[in-house]
Amino acid sequence: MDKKDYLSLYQEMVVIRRIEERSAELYQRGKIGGFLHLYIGQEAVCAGIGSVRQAQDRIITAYRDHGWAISAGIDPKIVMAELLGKQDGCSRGKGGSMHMADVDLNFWGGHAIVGAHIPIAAGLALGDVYQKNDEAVTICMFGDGATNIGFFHEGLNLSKVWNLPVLWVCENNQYGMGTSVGRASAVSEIRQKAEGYGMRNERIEGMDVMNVRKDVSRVLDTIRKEGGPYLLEIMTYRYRGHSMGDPERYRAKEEVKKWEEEDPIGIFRRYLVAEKIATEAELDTQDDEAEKITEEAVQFAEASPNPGKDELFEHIYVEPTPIEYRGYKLEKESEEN
Amino acid sequence: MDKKDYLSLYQEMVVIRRIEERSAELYQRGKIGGFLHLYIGQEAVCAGIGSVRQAQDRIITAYRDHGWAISAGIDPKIVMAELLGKQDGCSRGKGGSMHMADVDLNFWGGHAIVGAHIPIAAGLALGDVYQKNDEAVTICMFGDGATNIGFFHEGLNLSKVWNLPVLWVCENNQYGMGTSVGRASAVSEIRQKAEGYGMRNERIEGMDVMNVRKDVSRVLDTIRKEGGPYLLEIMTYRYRGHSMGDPERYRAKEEVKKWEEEDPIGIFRRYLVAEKIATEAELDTQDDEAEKITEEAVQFAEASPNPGKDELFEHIYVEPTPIEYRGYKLEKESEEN
Amino acid sequence: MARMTMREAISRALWEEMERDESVFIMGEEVGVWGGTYAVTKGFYDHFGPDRVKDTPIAETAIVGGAIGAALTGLRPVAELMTINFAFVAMDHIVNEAAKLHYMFAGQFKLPLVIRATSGGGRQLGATHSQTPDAIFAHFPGLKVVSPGTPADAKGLLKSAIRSDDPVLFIENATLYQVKGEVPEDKDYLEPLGKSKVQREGDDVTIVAYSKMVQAALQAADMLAEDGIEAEVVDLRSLRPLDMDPVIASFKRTNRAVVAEEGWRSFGVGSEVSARIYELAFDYVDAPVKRVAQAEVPLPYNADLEQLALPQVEDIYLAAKEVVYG
Amino acid sequence: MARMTMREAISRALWEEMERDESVFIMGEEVGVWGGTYAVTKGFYDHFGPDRVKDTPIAETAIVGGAIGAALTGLRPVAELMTINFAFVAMDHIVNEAAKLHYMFAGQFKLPLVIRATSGGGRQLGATHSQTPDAIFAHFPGLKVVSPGTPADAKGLLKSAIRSDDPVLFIENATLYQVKGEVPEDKDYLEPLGKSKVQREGDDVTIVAYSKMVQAALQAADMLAEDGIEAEVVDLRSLRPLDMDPVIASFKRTNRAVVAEEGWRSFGVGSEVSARIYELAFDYVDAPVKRVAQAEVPLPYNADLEQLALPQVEDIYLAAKEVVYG
Ligand SMILES: Cc1ncc(C[n+]2csc(CCOP(=O)(O)OP(=O)(O)O)c2C)c(N)n1
Ligand SMILES: Cc1ncc(C[n+]2csc(CCOP(=O)(O)OP(=O)(O)O)c2C)c(N)n1
Ligand SMILES: [Mg+2]
Ligand SMILES: [Mg+2]
Repeated sequence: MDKKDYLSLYQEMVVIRRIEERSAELYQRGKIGGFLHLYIGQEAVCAGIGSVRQAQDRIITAYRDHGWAISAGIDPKIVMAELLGKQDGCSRGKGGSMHMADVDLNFWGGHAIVGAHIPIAAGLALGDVYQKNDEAVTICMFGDGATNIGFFHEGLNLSKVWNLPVLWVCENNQYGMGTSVGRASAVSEIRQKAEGYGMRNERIEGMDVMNVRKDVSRVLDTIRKEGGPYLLEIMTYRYRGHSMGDPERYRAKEEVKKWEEEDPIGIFRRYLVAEKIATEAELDTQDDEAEKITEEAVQFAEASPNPGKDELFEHIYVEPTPIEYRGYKLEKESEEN
Repeated sequence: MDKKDYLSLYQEMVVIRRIEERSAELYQRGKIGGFLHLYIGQEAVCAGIGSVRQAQDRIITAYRDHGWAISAGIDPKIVMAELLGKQDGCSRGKGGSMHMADVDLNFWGGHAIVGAHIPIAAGLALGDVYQKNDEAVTICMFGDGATNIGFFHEGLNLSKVWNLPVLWVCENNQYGMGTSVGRASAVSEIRQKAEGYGMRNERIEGMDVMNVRKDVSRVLDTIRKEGGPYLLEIMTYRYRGHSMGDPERYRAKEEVKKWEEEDPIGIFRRYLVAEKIATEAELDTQDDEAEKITEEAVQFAEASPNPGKDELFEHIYVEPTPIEYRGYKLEKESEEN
Repeated sequence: MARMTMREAISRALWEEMERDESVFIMGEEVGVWGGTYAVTKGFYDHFGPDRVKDTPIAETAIVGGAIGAALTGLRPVAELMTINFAFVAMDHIVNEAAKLHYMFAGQFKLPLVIRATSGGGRQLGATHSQTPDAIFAHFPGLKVVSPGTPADAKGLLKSAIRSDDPVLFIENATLYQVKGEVPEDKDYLEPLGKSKVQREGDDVTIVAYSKMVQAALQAADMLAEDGIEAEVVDLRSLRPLDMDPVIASFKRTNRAVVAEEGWRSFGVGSEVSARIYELAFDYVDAPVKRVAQAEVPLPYNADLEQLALPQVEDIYLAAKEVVYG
Repeated sequence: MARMTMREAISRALWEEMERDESVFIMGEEVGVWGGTYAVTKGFYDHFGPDRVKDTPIAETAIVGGAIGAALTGLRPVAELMTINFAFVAMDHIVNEAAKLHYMFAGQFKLPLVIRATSGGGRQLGATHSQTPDAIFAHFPGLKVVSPGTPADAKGLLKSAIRSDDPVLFIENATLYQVKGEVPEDKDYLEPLGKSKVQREGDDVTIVAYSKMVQAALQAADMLAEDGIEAEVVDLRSLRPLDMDPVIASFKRTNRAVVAEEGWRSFGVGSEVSARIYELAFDYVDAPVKRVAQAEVPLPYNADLEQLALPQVEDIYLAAKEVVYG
């Protein structure tokens, strides 16, 4: 990495943070609807992985996906437009917060059913093996809570039996909604679950982006060299509630505070300064830049048009298919036209 | 165990074997329909567990359940009547081969969807804990193939998180239909899966009923004393096809032969003679007795009436509920009556 | 009688039944410490304790399967699925186990089990989280499917469901939680399962609805009344068993019907009700029965598109006018 | 043309498509070494090898989820679920993922995926293994649901399903595997998805059916012909999209209809077809549409009881006579 890369990695983390903060505001103001799961606190994970994965590596994650969208390369404008449900969003406003994707960037979403994307990830890797895309690794993220669902078991087992090149990443932020790992999982170290599949596994720290980069690139190399799956448990923390309506009765304010002191952006900033890679002033400039990018994203998104009414019936099927029944109102309308 | 117990345990195993052999014949003659999964070769497992479990221990298993039904105490007559779909069957002919149960004997079936009974077993144990039935253990059997389904994961995890008194028994007969363990499971020792739940586990030999008795009673004691779940992998083998229509392309005849030499009935018989617990003549008498019991069971079952037509609409609900739509034919009939 | 929201009514029903009967307990994701994702079980954990208000892992088959097992031992579990969209994860346990065990074992197994789940769209939750697939659960004999449209019914039906010895899928429309109504305070106030109910009387047209569409139908009826059309609103309340008697009685007077549901039209509730109306009252039909339902699309996130897809009060109003005036 | 069983027709379609297109592969339980539990893929493993005929663990969500993922990379997986009763285990992946991904991501995701499963009762497999719940899958927009009634259609429709860029649930009635018929040998013989088809012409009554009930309807039509009643048999072939055109065209001539399905009546296929007939041809109705379907019970093991519950040829025959003579 040269200096430019460091700075852009830093900037990316700040952009992700700012976009989330603005999203929270926009949610309060009713501009964003539905569920909104903020990634604040976990930035080092997506930024770290995003910066070491290769273009042929497929990324797939759960609903806490804004950070992943940005680190996969989706323009924050497009992310914000999706959050606002606009035509310029990556899913044209149909997907919303939980369903960001950009197939051209090899970013496969954004999935709202806990763990359901895990077998799908195994299938992506199967597709690569079948098509002899030898260098490709599928990188699949999921939460600690998701490791208790049957999908996890079936996906991990399949990946091992078929020796599929998957990097399974548990973003262990220590809670699934309001349930701590210890109250939901039989083992307190998620990585131990991989033992049940005879799968290579490791638990790493996830607040320091340099650490994430180092460990993940090593593991990706291993997978590329040796094939087969690998489970990485990355320890992290979410500073905000699970989603916007979280009463947060399940954890103490002090615990959150303690983790906020290990802020991934702060850690990286201190590192860059200590290692003399960048000066405080340079980083301030990045902060300003991030602020600007975020502001532009919001403006872009606000200005983006709503999807047209016809969009409602687009993309139900690839092939032209008669929509034999529409909503009653639309039936009426089409009669009038 | 006194001599009587030994002899009756031996007889039970022979009865199970004979009942299965007769079932196969009756199936060929069209008297038994549907799927028929024979337990031949695995008798030491159900006989061993059945003879050390206590009355308050709940038994629940999959569709390969005839042996379990008999070892739980259901009269072979009643088992055979169920196989023939008769009124006197334990499920009045509604359940068939895969759905034997007798709640009064604490035998909870007989379940045909692979692994679906595993979370149900956790629930049975939860019921005991909730009701402070402190001495009760739920004993849940499943095949090696079933350990790859999500139900297994969710059930085992729950049992550990909630510390439920369940003895999880994997009857590892080395194939799920035509798929050997190695082709379906990430780990070749099923017991290793328990490591993913931090659960006590052990693999034991299952062809020698005395061995099964010894290990299982020890483990049941442990559960009763310490609480919580325990996974036992019991190595066994099925001599016949998965069910009656199995082309058996997946294993060599020699493999089956090799295992047939370790026949659980033969092993037990040799043991009883070697230990001078019984003479060959005494055991021959048991064989004859088993033959007689089987013959009587078949006669009883054949003589048992078919369930009446009204049975069709019995047991849909506990509470009297109007069946607003019946089959067309029945509608007609009831109009005629 | 007390005025309360449907959320309170449901919460009360649960609370009272737990007070009344030790064998009733709750299990599900976030029902305890969190207080229920929709705050229905707020305060329960502190009052009843962790043994009776059980937070589970995210494992829907363990929730429903576990509840089935516990029910078999004689307990009365109320399993919460958060939303009906997650019921698909536990589909096997709902339709293959809960719905069939009693029958398959010829009555030996009893499942006094309630599965609660929220249904419905309109909150911009996207395609996987906004469904109203209630009809498909009603396809399975052995299961009872109940979905109230008013706070009073919510209380009376949930209490009946908990006391019932049969497995009941109890579907709550999340956007109804704020709706207020008069609710009997009697601790033994029960509404019968499998009975439809006339929620408003009228002689000109029959509007058949359930759950959220009952509220919409009542509003549409008010609009129709201003036009001089008196609509009778029949609330199905249960989808299985489906009680057509009040529908047919009404239809034989009005000779015209609209069936309103929030879910998709094809293979939905309106299909069944419409088919049965013709079967049971063919000679009384003066105009084709109209179905009001959701557009046949996975629900989009964008609010405008979503509302375009969802059936509205106005759709019921227009449909009713059409069946009345032809 | 060649005379073959439906099993052979399906097997041929798979074989030919795999020969034609390297991106087509099969995954499922026992599809390989065993040769398919219903022998549909017998010989495939030896010919195409383990990479293209993939035996899976017993893990239905891995089968469907894995196939979805592979499809997203451009492959054309044919995932086999053995029986549709196990589709409930993978329900989330079928209705929440396969049916919705294309829409939710505004067309970015394409799923050229086929899920094959056998449906139907009558083989004494008991309640959990004998269902015909086809209708509930047809409730979900985004999914295509196809179920052939003849060997020729089985071949032509399966080939279309494999070549389709949309997710298709392809339902085969296991008791039809032995049924023989003339099947085109053309390797590009395709039948369109989402198109109903008249399988027998007649002017007196329209019998609407699909899958096994098409065969039953044809037999019933022969019986009716002896009584001087000429029945037109319309085979839906697809449940979603549901093509009513041939049904309505027929009905406008016959003015009488019977809808026959093997599954339960309530919230079934007959409900939808019946409701639509009244909506689309109200003025042509001379007699109430009759639904022939399965009794509303979990299917019992006992053969007599099971047959009592299942719709029979005679039921269709009687229903047709009733709608003709009133
Ligand atoms: C199958 C399913 N069950 C429940 C939910 C509701 N739900 C959404 S997120 C969540 C918690 C997931 O926790 P975790 O996997 O740790 O991810 P995190 O939110 O911490 O990133 C739950 C229970 C869901 N979306 N899908
Ligand atoms: C969910 C589900 N998938 C598939 C099947 C079909 N099936 C029945 S038994 C069986 C094999 C099970 O193997 P195992 O668990 O090892 O038990 P065994 O038959 O060896 O006793 C399969 C695949 C089923 N009944 N349920
Ligand atoms: Mg988490
Ligand atoms: Mg096995």
